Amino acid sequence: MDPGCSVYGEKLLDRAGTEYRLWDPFRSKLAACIYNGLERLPIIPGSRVLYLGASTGTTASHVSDIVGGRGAVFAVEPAGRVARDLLHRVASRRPNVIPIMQDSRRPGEYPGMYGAADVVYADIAQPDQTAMAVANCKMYLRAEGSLLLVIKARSIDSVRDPAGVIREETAKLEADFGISQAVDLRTYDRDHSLVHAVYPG
Amino acid sequence: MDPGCSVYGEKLLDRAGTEYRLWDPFRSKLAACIYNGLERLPIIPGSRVLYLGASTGTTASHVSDIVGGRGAVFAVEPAGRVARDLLHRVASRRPNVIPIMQDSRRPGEYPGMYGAADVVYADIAQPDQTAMAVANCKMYLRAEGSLLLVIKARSIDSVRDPAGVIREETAKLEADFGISQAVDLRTYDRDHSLVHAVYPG
Amino acid sequence: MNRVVLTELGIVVYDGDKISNRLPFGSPASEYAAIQDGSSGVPALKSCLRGTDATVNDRALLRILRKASMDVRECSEAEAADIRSSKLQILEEAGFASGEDDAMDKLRRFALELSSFRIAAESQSPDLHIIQAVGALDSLDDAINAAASHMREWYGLHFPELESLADGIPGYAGIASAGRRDGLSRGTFEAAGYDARRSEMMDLVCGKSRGGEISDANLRMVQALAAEVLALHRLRSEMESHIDEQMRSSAPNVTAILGATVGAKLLSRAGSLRRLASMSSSTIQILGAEKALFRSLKTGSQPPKHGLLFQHPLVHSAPRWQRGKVARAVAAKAAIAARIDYHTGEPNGALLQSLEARISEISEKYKDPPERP
Amino acid sequence: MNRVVLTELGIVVYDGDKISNRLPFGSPASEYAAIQDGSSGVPALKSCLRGTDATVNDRALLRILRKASMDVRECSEAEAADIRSSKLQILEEAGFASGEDDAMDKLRRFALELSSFRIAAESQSPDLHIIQAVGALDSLDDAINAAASHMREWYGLHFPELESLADGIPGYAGIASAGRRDGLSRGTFEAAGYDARRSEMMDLVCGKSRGGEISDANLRMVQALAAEVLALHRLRSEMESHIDEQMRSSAPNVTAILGATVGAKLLSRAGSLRRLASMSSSTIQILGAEKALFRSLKTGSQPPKHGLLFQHPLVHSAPRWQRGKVARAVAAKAAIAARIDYHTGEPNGALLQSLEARISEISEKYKDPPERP
Repeated sequence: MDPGCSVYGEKLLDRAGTEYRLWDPFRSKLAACIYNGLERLPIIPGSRVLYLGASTGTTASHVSDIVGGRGAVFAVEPAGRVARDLLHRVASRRPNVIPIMQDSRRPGEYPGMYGAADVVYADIAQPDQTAMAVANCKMYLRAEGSLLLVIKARSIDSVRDPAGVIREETAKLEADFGISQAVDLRTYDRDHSLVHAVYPG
Repeated sequence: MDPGCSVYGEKLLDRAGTEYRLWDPFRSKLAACIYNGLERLPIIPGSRVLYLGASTGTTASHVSDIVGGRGAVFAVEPAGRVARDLLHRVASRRPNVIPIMQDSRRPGEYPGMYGAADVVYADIAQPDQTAMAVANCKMYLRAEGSLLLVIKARSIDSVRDPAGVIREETAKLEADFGISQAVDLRTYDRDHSLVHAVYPG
Repeated sequence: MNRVVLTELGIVVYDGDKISNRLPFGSPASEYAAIQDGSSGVPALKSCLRGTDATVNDRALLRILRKASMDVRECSEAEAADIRSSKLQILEEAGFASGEDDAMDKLRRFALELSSFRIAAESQSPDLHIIQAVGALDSLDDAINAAASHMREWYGLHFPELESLADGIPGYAGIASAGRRDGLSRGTFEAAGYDARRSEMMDLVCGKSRGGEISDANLRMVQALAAEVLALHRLRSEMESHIDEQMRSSAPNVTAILGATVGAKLLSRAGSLRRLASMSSSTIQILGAEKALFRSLKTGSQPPKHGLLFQHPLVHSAPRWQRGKVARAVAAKAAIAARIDYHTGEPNGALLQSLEARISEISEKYKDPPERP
Repeated sequence: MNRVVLTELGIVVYDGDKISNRLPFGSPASEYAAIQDGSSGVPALKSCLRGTDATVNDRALLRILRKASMDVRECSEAEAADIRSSKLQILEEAGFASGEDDAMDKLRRFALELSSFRIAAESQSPDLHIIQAVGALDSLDDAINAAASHMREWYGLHFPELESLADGIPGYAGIASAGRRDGLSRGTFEAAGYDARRSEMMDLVCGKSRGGEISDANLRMVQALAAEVLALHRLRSEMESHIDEQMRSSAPNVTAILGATVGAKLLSRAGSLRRLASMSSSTIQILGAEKALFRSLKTGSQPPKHGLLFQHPLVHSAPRWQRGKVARAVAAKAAIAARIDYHTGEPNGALLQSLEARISEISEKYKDPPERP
């Protein structure tokens, strides 16, 4: 979506006249998840993705490439230095990225957001990350839409056994979602998992 | 020789009205040598000792105690911060210590030195330490006097095997001295030996 | 019943299902932001609504209208959801955009501009400046200690006896600035801040000093170094006062519970007031002890009882066996204090009282050390 | 033939075995020291010896008498040994002491006083001051870098775009001192030392900056910090010039071979010029690489080829395979240079020439890299 521009130092390749960007699983958890066997990626061309915790936009830029011109990435990150990079290096250069400088705990206050999302992608390192993601889904995720939730064990409880933490967080989703798959991001990120859950609506 | 005053933090003990000072083998190589089995200590009450490399006076103060009021310690150390401590904390407080602020390579220029020495004690960390000690002995050591020479392997050659260095230095003495004993200062000082050699005169 | 709908591109007023008023924004991001921070008066909207009651979908706009004594209340969650899902149609209906594509385009441009404002506003946030000041303070301390140590050693070549007599950095620097020994008098020492007795001792040793002479060139450099030490020392004091002032003004509750210094350091470790306010009290308790924490996780040993919080007088002056409990109590109140400061900034006296009560409780209940097993 | 005997307490002149003149010292240590450093004229002795020849037991006294064109030569080693062993009797005979005990007592007091003088004199030795300056220089560098880093981050909240454009510490500090963005102009940037093109770019981004506002209080602190950075920078330059000057004057040969900076660092590592002068050339070669040396001794790997010496342009700009040889050559000349500087302080141009010749030789002989095995 932004030819000629490398967002985080990734390699740009030209194949048969089209530019491709190398997607680094050590830099992007979504790539790591795919490498580690995600069965179905719900993000497709045309998808409208609500991205909580977009950070400097590394993964968001790849999502932008996938969803293409008919899709949209609503990138949520609180105002700050990190958000500044997201704004200058990704959002302002890609017509399908809408930056929303806000805390993900306040989904009712997302200026620039409109309509429902097909996918909510949440990568927030906070103790209450799961509750936050669920609240956003209830407000914006369409029926049969997907939640891709990154669970970082140490942010939730730095002392407990990670596997236990991940099980517990996944259990919190069962009330409202159908758990499709949980992928361990080992090799690329220690004590992280990405859970794909489907929202019945 | 200086009651009530601790030179380097050593403990002062009172036994039957006389003050004694604890002689620490980790701080004083002469003490270490005695601990490690020196058979005969040529320093006795009344000895006149030429002490090359007296440093801050730790060992010199104990030698001063041993030789007592009828003995003398000619403490040689080049002018500098270390010599300042020797002067203020040991020499000025002990009537039997004569400070000589000079490089041991210039034995002809020891203002304050007089007569011959019964013992030359040399603890100088220099590559030419042995030659230095021998020159001083030839000028000041009386016949049948003793040389107590500390050999620090690393100062002489920092790369060679220490045992070999010590053997070689000891060999340099054989031309002019009878080797009485060589004591390894292990446990207290690594790669150091103290050689007791007797000067025929 | 009127329905006031604030959108990114303007305000729409509905009478039932019909649009009764449309108030587009000339500069959408600026005007929207002005409503969010309460600085806008929305006069046009107020005259539309005169004498009627209305529901409003945005809390900031609601506050502005309420302040003007208008009869308004928040719309229902159902209505808010409806607005969210039909945003594009509303914008087209209201004439703020020519069609859905145009609406999406305008919304994105709005988002870019508002984001830019918010980032700028965030970077003037007082807590960020406090964090900068704390970092600068630490570096100043390092610089002062290093420079003072060189100054003492260097001037000490000339006047070694001063080392043990002149404690304190500005005092020594004051003397060294004054030049050679032979130019120093009791007055110099007293001017440097030492009392009469100490000054007399210094004067005595000065006359009998065994230090060496110092050349003009070297003396000049030592005096320049001493002057620099004094300048750094002054700047450090100013920086500390500045931090104290700023903490009291922008984080009054954190300052009340932790004191300006410890509070500023915790703020610095957290990265911002927002982040500190989102931390659990157990995280705050060990902020600063991360190494010890990870070591305890690796080796299975006891986790640390306190991090930066140890610097709090209540914690380090408590008897050893009470410290963990005291740290926990302080951390709990600090977490609440941070949230109050982040959300409202209003001082709350009850917090400190409640903490003091808890500390007394701990010191009573655990008066005696635990028995050794 | 007269025999002149310099003792600690005075000068004795023997005619054969009889004492023909006795010249006691009023202040033994001072007068003895004055003879050693050549500042004494010994007029009384000179008149005693007028028209006669004599042997003298002390080289410093010999030099003084020779300068006055007196016919004197050094006494034999046998006589010197005799004087040393009968010192106490000589002192008693000459009436400088009342008996052997008195002589010993006076000698000790002499030794204490002379030692005090020598320590004082040593602490004014220029090399010690240079070492202090080198230490201060390093600390100043650390302080400047830390303070400048905070200054950039702090002012960067207000004017973030300046970070990538304003390289160099005094330049950035000059701009930050000037205050808020809206007060900056092309003139400010040029005054801070940037060229016309760069200043124009800065002016451009300044107008469109996305940084936040900065309060008066915070701005004041940032400006104070920037001012301090500039002051430290100035002091650093002065310190560097001072070291350069001092090195040229008190260690001209070391300076010629190593340059003032590397020379001063080696001096600092050695602890004094005396110590540097007593080091072997292989020790000098690896001064500064002690960690690497001990590691190689432990693990049996190759010892380091160079320590601080790597900072010498001749060493680090040589091709990799020549560096060990170059370092060895430089170290060899540096060792000689240190000895000359310690003993005479006279510059010796041949040293540098000889080093340059050797370097050319190395670069010719080993022009090509060694073949890989």
